Amino acid sequence: MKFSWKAYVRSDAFSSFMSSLMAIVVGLFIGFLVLLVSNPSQAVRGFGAILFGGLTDMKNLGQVFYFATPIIMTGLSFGFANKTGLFNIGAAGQFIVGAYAAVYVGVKWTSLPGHTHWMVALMAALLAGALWGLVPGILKAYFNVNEVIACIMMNYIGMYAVNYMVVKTVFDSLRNQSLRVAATAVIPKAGLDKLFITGNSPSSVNAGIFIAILAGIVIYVVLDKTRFGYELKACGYNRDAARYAGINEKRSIVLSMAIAGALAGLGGALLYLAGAGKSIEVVDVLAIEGFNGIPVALLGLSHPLGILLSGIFVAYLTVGGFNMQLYNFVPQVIEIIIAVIIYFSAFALLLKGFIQAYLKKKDRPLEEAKALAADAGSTEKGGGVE
Amino acid sequence: ACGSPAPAPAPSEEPAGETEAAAEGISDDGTFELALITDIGTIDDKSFNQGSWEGLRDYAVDNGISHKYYQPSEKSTDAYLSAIELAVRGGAKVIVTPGFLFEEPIFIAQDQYPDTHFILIDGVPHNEDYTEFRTEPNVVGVLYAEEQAGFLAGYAAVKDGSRSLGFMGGMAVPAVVRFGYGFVQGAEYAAEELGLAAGDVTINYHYTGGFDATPEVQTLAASWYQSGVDTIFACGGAVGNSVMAAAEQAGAKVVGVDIDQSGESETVITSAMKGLGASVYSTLEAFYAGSFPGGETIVMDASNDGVALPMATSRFESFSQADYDAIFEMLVNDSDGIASSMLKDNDVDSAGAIPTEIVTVTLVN
Amino acid sequence: MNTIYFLVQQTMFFSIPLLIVALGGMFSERSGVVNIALEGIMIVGAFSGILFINTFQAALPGQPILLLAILIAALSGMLISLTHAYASVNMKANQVISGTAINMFAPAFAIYVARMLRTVQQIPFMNQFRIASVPVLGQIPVVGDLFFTNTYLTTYLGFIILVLSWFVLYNTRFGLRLRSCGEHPQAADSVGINVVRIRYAGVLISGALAGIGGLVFVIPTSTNFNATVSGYGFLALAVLIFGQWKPSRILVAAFFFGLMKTIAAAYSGIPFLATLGVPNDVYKMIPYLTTLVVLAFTSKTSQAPKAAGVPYDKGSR
Amino acid sequence: MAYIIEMCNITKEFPGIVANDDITLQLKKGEIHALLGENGAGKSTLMSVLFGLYQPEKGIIKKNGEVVRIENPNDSNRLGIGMVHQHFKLVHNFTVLENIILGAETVAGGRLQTKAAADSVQKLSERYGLKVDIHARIADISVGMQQRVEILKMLYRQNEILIFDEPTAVLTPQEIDELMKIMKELVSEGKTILFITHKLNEIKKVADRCSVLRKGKYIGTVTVADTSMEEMSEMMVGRKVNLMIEKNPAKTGDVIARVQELSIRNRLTHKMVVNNVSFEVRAGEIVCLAGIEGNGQSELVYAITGLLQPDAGTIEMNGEDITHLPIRKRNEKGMSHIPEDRHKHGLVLDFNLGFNLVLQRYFREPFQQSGFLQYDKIYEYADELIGKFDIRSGRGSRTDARSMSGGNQQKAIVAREIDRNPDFLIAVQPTRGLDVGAIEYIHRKLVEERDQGKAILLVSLELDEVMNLSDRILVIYEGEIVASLDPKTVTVQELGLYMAGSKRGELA
Ligand SMILES: Nc1ncnc2c1ncn2[C@@H]1O[C@H](COP(=O)(O)OP(=O)(O)OP(=O)(O)O)[C@@H](O)[C@H]1O
Ligand SMILES: Nc1ncnc2c1ncn2[C@@H]1O[C@H](COP(=O)(O)OP(=O)(O)OP(=O)(O)O)[C@@H](O)[C@H]1O
Ligand SMILES: [Mg+2]
Ligand SMILES: [Mg+2]
Repeated sequence: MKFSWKAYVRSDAFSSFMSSLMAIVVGLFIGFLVLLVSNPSQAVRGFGAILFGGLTDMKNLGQVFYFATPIIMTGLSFGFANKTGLFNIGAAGQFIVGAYAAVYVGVKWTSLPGHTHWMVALMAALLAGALWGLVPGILKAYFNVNEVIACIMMNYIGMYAVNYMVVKTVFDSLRNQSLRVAATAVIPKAGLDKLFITGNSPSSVNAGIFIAILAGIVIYVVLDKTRFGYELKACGYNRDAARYAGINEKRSIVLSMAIAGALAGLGGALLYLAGAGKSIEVVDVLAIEGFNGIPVALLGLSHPLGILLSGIFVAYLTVGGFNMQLYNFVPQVIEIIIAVIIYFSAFALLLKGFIQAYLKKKDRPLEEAKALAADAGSTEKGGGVE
Repeated sequence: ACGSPAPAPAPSEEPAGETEAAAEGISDDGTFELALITDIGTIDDKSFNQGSWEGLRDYAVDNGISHKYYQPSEKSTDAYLSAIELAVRGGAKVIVTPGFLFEEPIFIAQDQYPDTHFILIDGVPHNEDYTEFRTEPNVVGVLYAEEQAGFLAGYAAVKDGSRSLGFMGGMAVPAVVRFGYGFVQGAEYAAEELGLAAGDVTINYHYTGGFDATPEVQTLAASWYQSGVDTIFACGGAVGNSVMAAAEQAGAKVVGVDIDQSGESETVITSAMKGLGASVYSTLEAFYAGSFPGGETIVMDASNDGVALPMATSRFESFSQADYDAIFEMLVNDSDGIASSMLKDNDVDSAGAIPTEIVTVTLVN
Repeated sequence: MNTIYFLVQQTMFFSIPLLIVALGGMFSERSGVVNIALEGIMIVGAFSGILFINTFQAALPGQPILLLAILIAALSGMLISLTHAYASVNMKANQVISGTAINMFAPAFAIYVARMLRTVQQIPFMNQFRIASVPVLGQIPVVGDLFFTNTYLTTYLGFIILVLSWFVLYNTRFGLRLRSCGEHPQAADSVGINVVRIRYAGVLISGALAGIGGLVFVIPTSTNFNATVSGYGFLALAVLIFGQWKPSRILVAAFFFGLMKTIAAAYSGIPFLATLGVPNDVYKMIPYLTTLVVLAFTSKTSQAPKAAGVPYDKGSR
Repeated sequence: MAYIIEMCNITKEFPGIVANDDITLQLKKGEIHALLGENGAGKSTLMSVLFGLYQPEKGIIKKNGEVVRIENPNDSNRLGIGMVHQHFKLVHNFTVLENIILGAETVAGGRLQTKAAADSVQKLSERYGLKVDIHARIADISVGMQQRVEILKMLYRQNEILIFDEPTAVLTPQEIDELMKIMKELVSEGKTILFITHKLNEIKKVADRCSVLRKGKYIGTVTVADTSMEEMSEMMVGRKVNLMIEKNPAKTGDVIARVQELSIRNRLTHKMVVNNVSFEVRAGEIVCLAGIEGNGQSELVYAITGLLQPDAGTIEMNGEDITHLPIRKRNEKGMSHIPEDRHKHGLVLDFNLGFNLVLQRYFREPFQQSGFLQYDKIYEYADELIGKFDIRSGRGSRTDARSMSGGNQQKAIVAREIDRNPDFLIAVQPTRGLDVGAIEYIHRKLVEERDQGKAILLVSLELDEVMNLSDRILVIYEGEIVASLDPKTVTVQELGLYMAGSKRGELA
C-alpha cells in the first residue's frame, strides 16, 4: 500500500497523536505561567531552557537518551500490561529487584568473560523482574486477587528484600550502598560517549538506549504482529471471550505480568549498569523510576512506539529542567509541567472527538456525496465509525 | 542529607536560604561566583547541606558576592559531575560540595576544571575503588572529628543522670558511625568517672536506614522510650523530627545533631554540633585572601572549635558549663590520649565491639 | 500490659489515617470514580494544614488550631480532587491518568510553593496537639490507658468519620444513590438521579477525607512536613480493596495494617520480639506478605463497585 | 378523542445515524398501544426521548394537549410516565425494595425510611399479583421476577403512562400470559400502556392500536383488530416475511454427542444445578433443550463446551470421552458454540470484525505463520465470510465489533461458528432480541446445517422457536431432564407446563 498523507491525517493514529500534542502544548503553557508567577524577569530564559536545554550541546542531548532509558523500560512495562488489560503499578518493585540481580551478578560473577558479563547481568535482571511480576500474575489468574493491590504489596516486599540482600551480599558499608559493579559488567558505550560529548565531559549515555529501543520494537511486534500478542490482547479486552475461544487465559495473565516485570527489571539493570556511578542505596524508599513509567506510558497512549517517543520527551524535559537551575528556578517546575501534560492527556478522548469532528466538517461535502452514492447501493447503513 | 555539619549559631526556625532569590544576588552578567551542589538532600536538610550552605551564604552576603546552589538530577557520580559542570557554566569560581558522595566526582573534577576551586566537605578525593587518593591544589578537603562531638554528647547525658540511652543513626555512613562510636565512648567515660557498676548504663544502638522523618522511626523511638530509654541521640537529619515527636509523647529526651536543634522541640537537651558553616566561611575567606589551603585536608575537632555542645541553649539538669569546659579542655589537650585513642569508624566493626566495661550496648537491626 | 497499651496507642497513629483515607477512597469508588490520587491528595491536605499551623501556631492555642487545620486540609483536598472529578466526570477521561497526574503534581507543588513562601521545602510545626490524658475518661482503668491517654483529637475524629461514613452509606438517601451510581449509573439515571452530581460529591468527599488523612498522618509522627506521606495513600488504596469497599471491613483492614506496621517498627522495644533475632527487613515485610496471603484466600468473591472506573456516558448502552 | 400523550415530529440523531426521523406518535388514554419495528428502527430511542433520557433535536411532546418539557426522568416521573427498560435498570447488589425506592426515597431526620415503603410495595405486589421477595437481592432472583420489580417501580411512583420496552423477550409463555393479564388490568384501571415487542401474536393479543417504525421513520398506525399479522410484518420490514420455517423431515445418522449422568454443583451455594442429566444428539437432527431461564441449561452448555468442569458424569463426542479436554481441543475436534451472551463470550468487542471472525482459528495456518499473524489472510477470509453471511457493518472487516448492531454481531458469531464446519453445533438462544428478518435468516442457516448432517443442540426459551425448529425436545427443569417430546405431537400449552415443572414425562 502506498502511504497517503491525506489518509493518515484522517486516521485514528493521527488524531491520537494530535491530542497528545495538544496536551503537551497546554502543559508547557501552564508551566510557563508558573515560571511567570514565580520569577517574571527570568521566565522567558527559564522557559527557553526547558524547551531547548536538551539541545544546547551534544552532552545534553546524550543525557536525554540516558534519562530516557530506564523510564522507557518502566513505561513499556506499564504500557504492555495495560494493553493486555492489567494495571501494573508494581514496576517499582520489579525495577529494583532487577537492579539488584544485575548488580549482584555485576559484583560477584567476575569470572565471566568480559563481553558476556554484562549480558548475563541483564539476563539476571530480566528473570528477577519477571519473577516479581509473576507473583501478582499468579495471584490474579488463580486467586482473583486484584493486581493493583498485589503489585503495591510486591513493591514494598521487593524494596525490603533488596535492602536486606544488598547488605548481606554486595554492601559498601562506607557509603551505605551497593558495591560498584566490575568494569566488565558495565554496559558498553558503543561509541556514544565519543559522539555525545561536550568539551571533555562525555554524557552518561550508553548502549542501554539501544536495548530500550529494541525492547520497544520487540514489544510492538509481539503485541501487534504475533499470535501470542493476539492472545494477550484478547485476554486483556475480554477475558471470558478469550476463554471461550480456547485461549488459556490464566496462562496469558501470568505471562503478561511476567513480561511486564521483566521489562521493568531490565530497566533496573540498564540504570545501575550504566557506568554512571550509581549504586543501590539501602533506603526505605520505593524506586521512583517505577512510578515515572506510568506517565510515560500514558502519554505514549500505551503504544510501544509511542512510549519510546514519550520517554525521550519526558527525559528531554528533565534535562531542560536541570539546566533551568541556571535561571534560578526549582527543578520541580518540570514535574508540575509533566503532571499537567498527563492530566490533559487524559482528555485525549474528547480532544480526539473535537479533532475528528473538525476534520469531518472540512470533509463534509465530500462525505455527503459518498454517502449518497452508498445509499443508492445498500439498504442498511450500519457500522458507525465513531 | 545526613548526619553531619553546621555550627549555625541561631536555632532559627527557618534555617536555610532566608530569601534565596533575593540573597542569591545574580551578578550583572547573570553568573554565580560561589556555588554549592547539594547531594541527594536539600539545603534545608538540617544537616551538612544546610550547614555548608549557611556558611557559604553568610560569606557571600557579608561580602556581596553572587551565589547559588544546584541540585543534581540524580544520585550518581555522573550526575554530580554534570551539576559541577552546570555550576562552572554558571560562572562559579569556588564550588562547595558537601558529603562524602562527592569524593569521587571531585577526584575527577579537580583535573577537569583546574581553574575552579572546590571545598569538599566530609571527604577526601579518591578514585572509584579507593586505590588512589589525590588532592590537587584547587581542592581542599574538610573532615570532622564527629566522634568527639558524639563523645561530648554521650558524656554529658550520662553525667546529667541518664542511664538508659539510645542511638538512632540515619544511614551507617562514616560520619554517622563516628558520631555513634563517640557517643558510646563518652557514655562509658562518664560512667567510669561516676563509678557506676557494669550494666548500669545501657545503650540501644540502631541505624534507621534513611534520613527522613517517618512514622516507622517515630514508632521505634516510642517503643524505646516505652521500654525505659530516657534519652535518644537522633543522629541523621530529619530522623530527629520523628524521634522528637516520640519524645514529646513519652516526656523523654533527645540529643540533636550537627546543628543546634534546641529550637525544634522542648525535648532536645543538647546537640552534638560540628562546625560546618564556620569552616566553609573561613575557607572562603582564605580563598579571597589568596591563601586557599589547596591540596590539603583540614581536620576540624575540639582543638580548632570544629565540634561543640551548645551549652547556652542546653537543657541539662545538673551538667554544668564548668563540667563541659573541663571535658572539652581534656579533648583539646588530648589528656591521657583521650582524643587520640578514641575509636573511629574503621577501628571496630560495630558499636558492639567497642570495649566497654560499664555501658552495655544492644545492637538493634 | 504497658507494652499492650503502647502497641494500641501507637497502632492508632498508623491506622487512623489509613482508615480515614480509605473511607475517602470508598466514597469515590462507590460513586463510580476510581481514585488512585489518594496519595497526592494526602500530600496537598497535609501541606496546606501544616502550612496553616506553621503560620498561626504562635497566635492560637493547640486544639482550636488543629481543628482549623483539619478544615483547611479538607478544603484543599477537595479543591485538588475537583480536578479529578472534572476530568473523570465531565471529560469522561481515563480516571487512572488523571489520578496519576495528581500524584505527580502534589509533591512538586508542595515543594514549589514551600520554597516560594518559605524559601525551604520543609515546613516545621510545633506539636501542641497531643492529649496526655483525656479528662475523666483517661482515668478509667485499662480502657483509659488503651484509648484515652497519649492520644490526639484526630483519633476520635477518625472514629467519628467511620461511624458517619457507615451511617451515610447505608442509612441515607445520599448513600443509597451514591452506591447505585457506582454499581449501575444507567439505572440511577433512569430514576432521575443526577449521576454527575453524585459522582462529584463522591470524589469531593474522598478529597476532603484524604486531605484530612494526610494531616492526621503527619501530626503525631513528625515535627515537620517534607512533601511526602511515604506511600500511605497507596496503602490506603490497598486497605480499601482489602476492606472490600465496606466501612466495617475497612476498619478491620486499617487496624490490621496499622498493627502490623507498628510491630514491624517497634519490635526492638518489645521484649519477646526483640530476642527472636529476626532481621529488621523481614519484620518490615510482614504486613505486605500477610496481606498477600490473606488476599489469596479472600479474593475469590471480590465486591468492587461494578461501574467504578467507567466514565458515565448517558448515551452508552 | 383527546390524546393523553402526543409526541410530535420527533427527530433524534446519534453520531452517524438518525435514530428518529420526524416521528409522530399519539397515545389515547386507557389504551394499549404497540410499537413495532425492526432492530434498530428507533423504538427504544423514541421511548427514551419520552422518558427524558434523551433530548430530541426537533419536535415537541404534549400531555393532555399541553406542551411539556421532559429533560430528565424526574420530569417524566412528575408527568406520570414510567418505563420498563429493554435492558433492566436494576442495581444487582441492591435488594428489591432498595431498587424500587431508589430515586423516590422518603427521608425523615436524614434517615431513609424503608418501613413504610416496604408496606406499600407489599400492598402493590399483592394487588397486582406481582409476587416478589422485597428483601431478596436482585442478583439472586430470576429474570421474570426482575421484571416484576421494574413494573413495581412504576406502580410505586404512581405512574399512569407505562412504557414496556420488549418486556416479553425474556419471559416464559406462562410469564408472558401473566404479564398480559396484568397489562390489561392496569389499563382497566385507567392507565395507558405503550408496549414494544417483536412478537406479533402478543400484539394481536393485547394491543388496541399499533404504530410501526422502520429505519427511524414513522410508517403508520393501525387498529390491531383490523390488521393481520402478515400486514403488520410487511409494514415493519417493507417486504413479505416468511414466519414459518420450511424444513424436511430429519435424516438422522450416528450419535455425535452423548452426555451421561452429568451433574454440576454451584460453586458458591453448593446446590445441584445440573442433576444426573443424560441425552444424545445424532447427526442430522436438531435437539432442543427447552426450559425456563435458570434451570441449569447454561451450566449444562458450559460443561459440554468446556467452560466449566462438571462434578460427575461424562461427555462424549464422536465416541471419544471429552469430559476433561480443554476448550481448544474440543473446538479442534469439531464442536462449535454460539454462546448465550454474545458480549460476554461471543465477541472481543474491542477487536475488529476480522479479528473476531478468526477467534478460534488465528493460531492455524494460513492466519498465522511461525508465530506471526498474517493480516492479509485474516482479512481476506473475513471479507469472504462477510459476503457469504451478509454481515453488515460500516468498514467491513475493519469495523470495531463494538460499533456493530446487535443483529449483525449475532450474524458474525453464527457465521464464524458455522463456517468452522462443525460436527456438533451448540446454539444457545441464537435469536434473542433479534427482529423477524434476522431470525428468519438464522433459522434458515440452522436448518441448512442440519440437512448437511450436523448434530445441533439448540437451547431456547422461545416456544415458537422450539416448536418450529426442533426435531426432538428435551425439557429441563431444576437441573433435570423431565421430558423428551416430539414437536409434532406436543402442544405449546403442554410444553409450557413441562417447562414450569407442573408436569413430568416419560423419558425416551
Ligand atoms: N446511544 C446511542 N448512540 C448511538 N446510536 C444509538 C444510540 N442508541 C441507539 N442508537 C442507534 O439508534 C438506532 C435506533 O436504536 P433503538 O435502540 O432505538 O432501536 P430499537 O428500535 O429499540 O431496536 P431493538 O428492537 O433492537 O430494540 C439504532 O441504529 C441504534 O444503533
Ligand atoms: N454507541 C454507539 N455509537 C455509535 N453508533 C452506534 C452505537 N451503538 C450502535 N451504533 C450503531 O447503530 C446501529 C444499530 O445498533 P443497535 O445495537 O441499536 O442494533 P440493534 O439491532 O438494535 O441491536 P440489539 O438488538 O442488540 O439492541 C449499528 O449500525 C451501530 O453501528
Ligand atoms: Mg436495540
Ligand atoms: Mg429497543
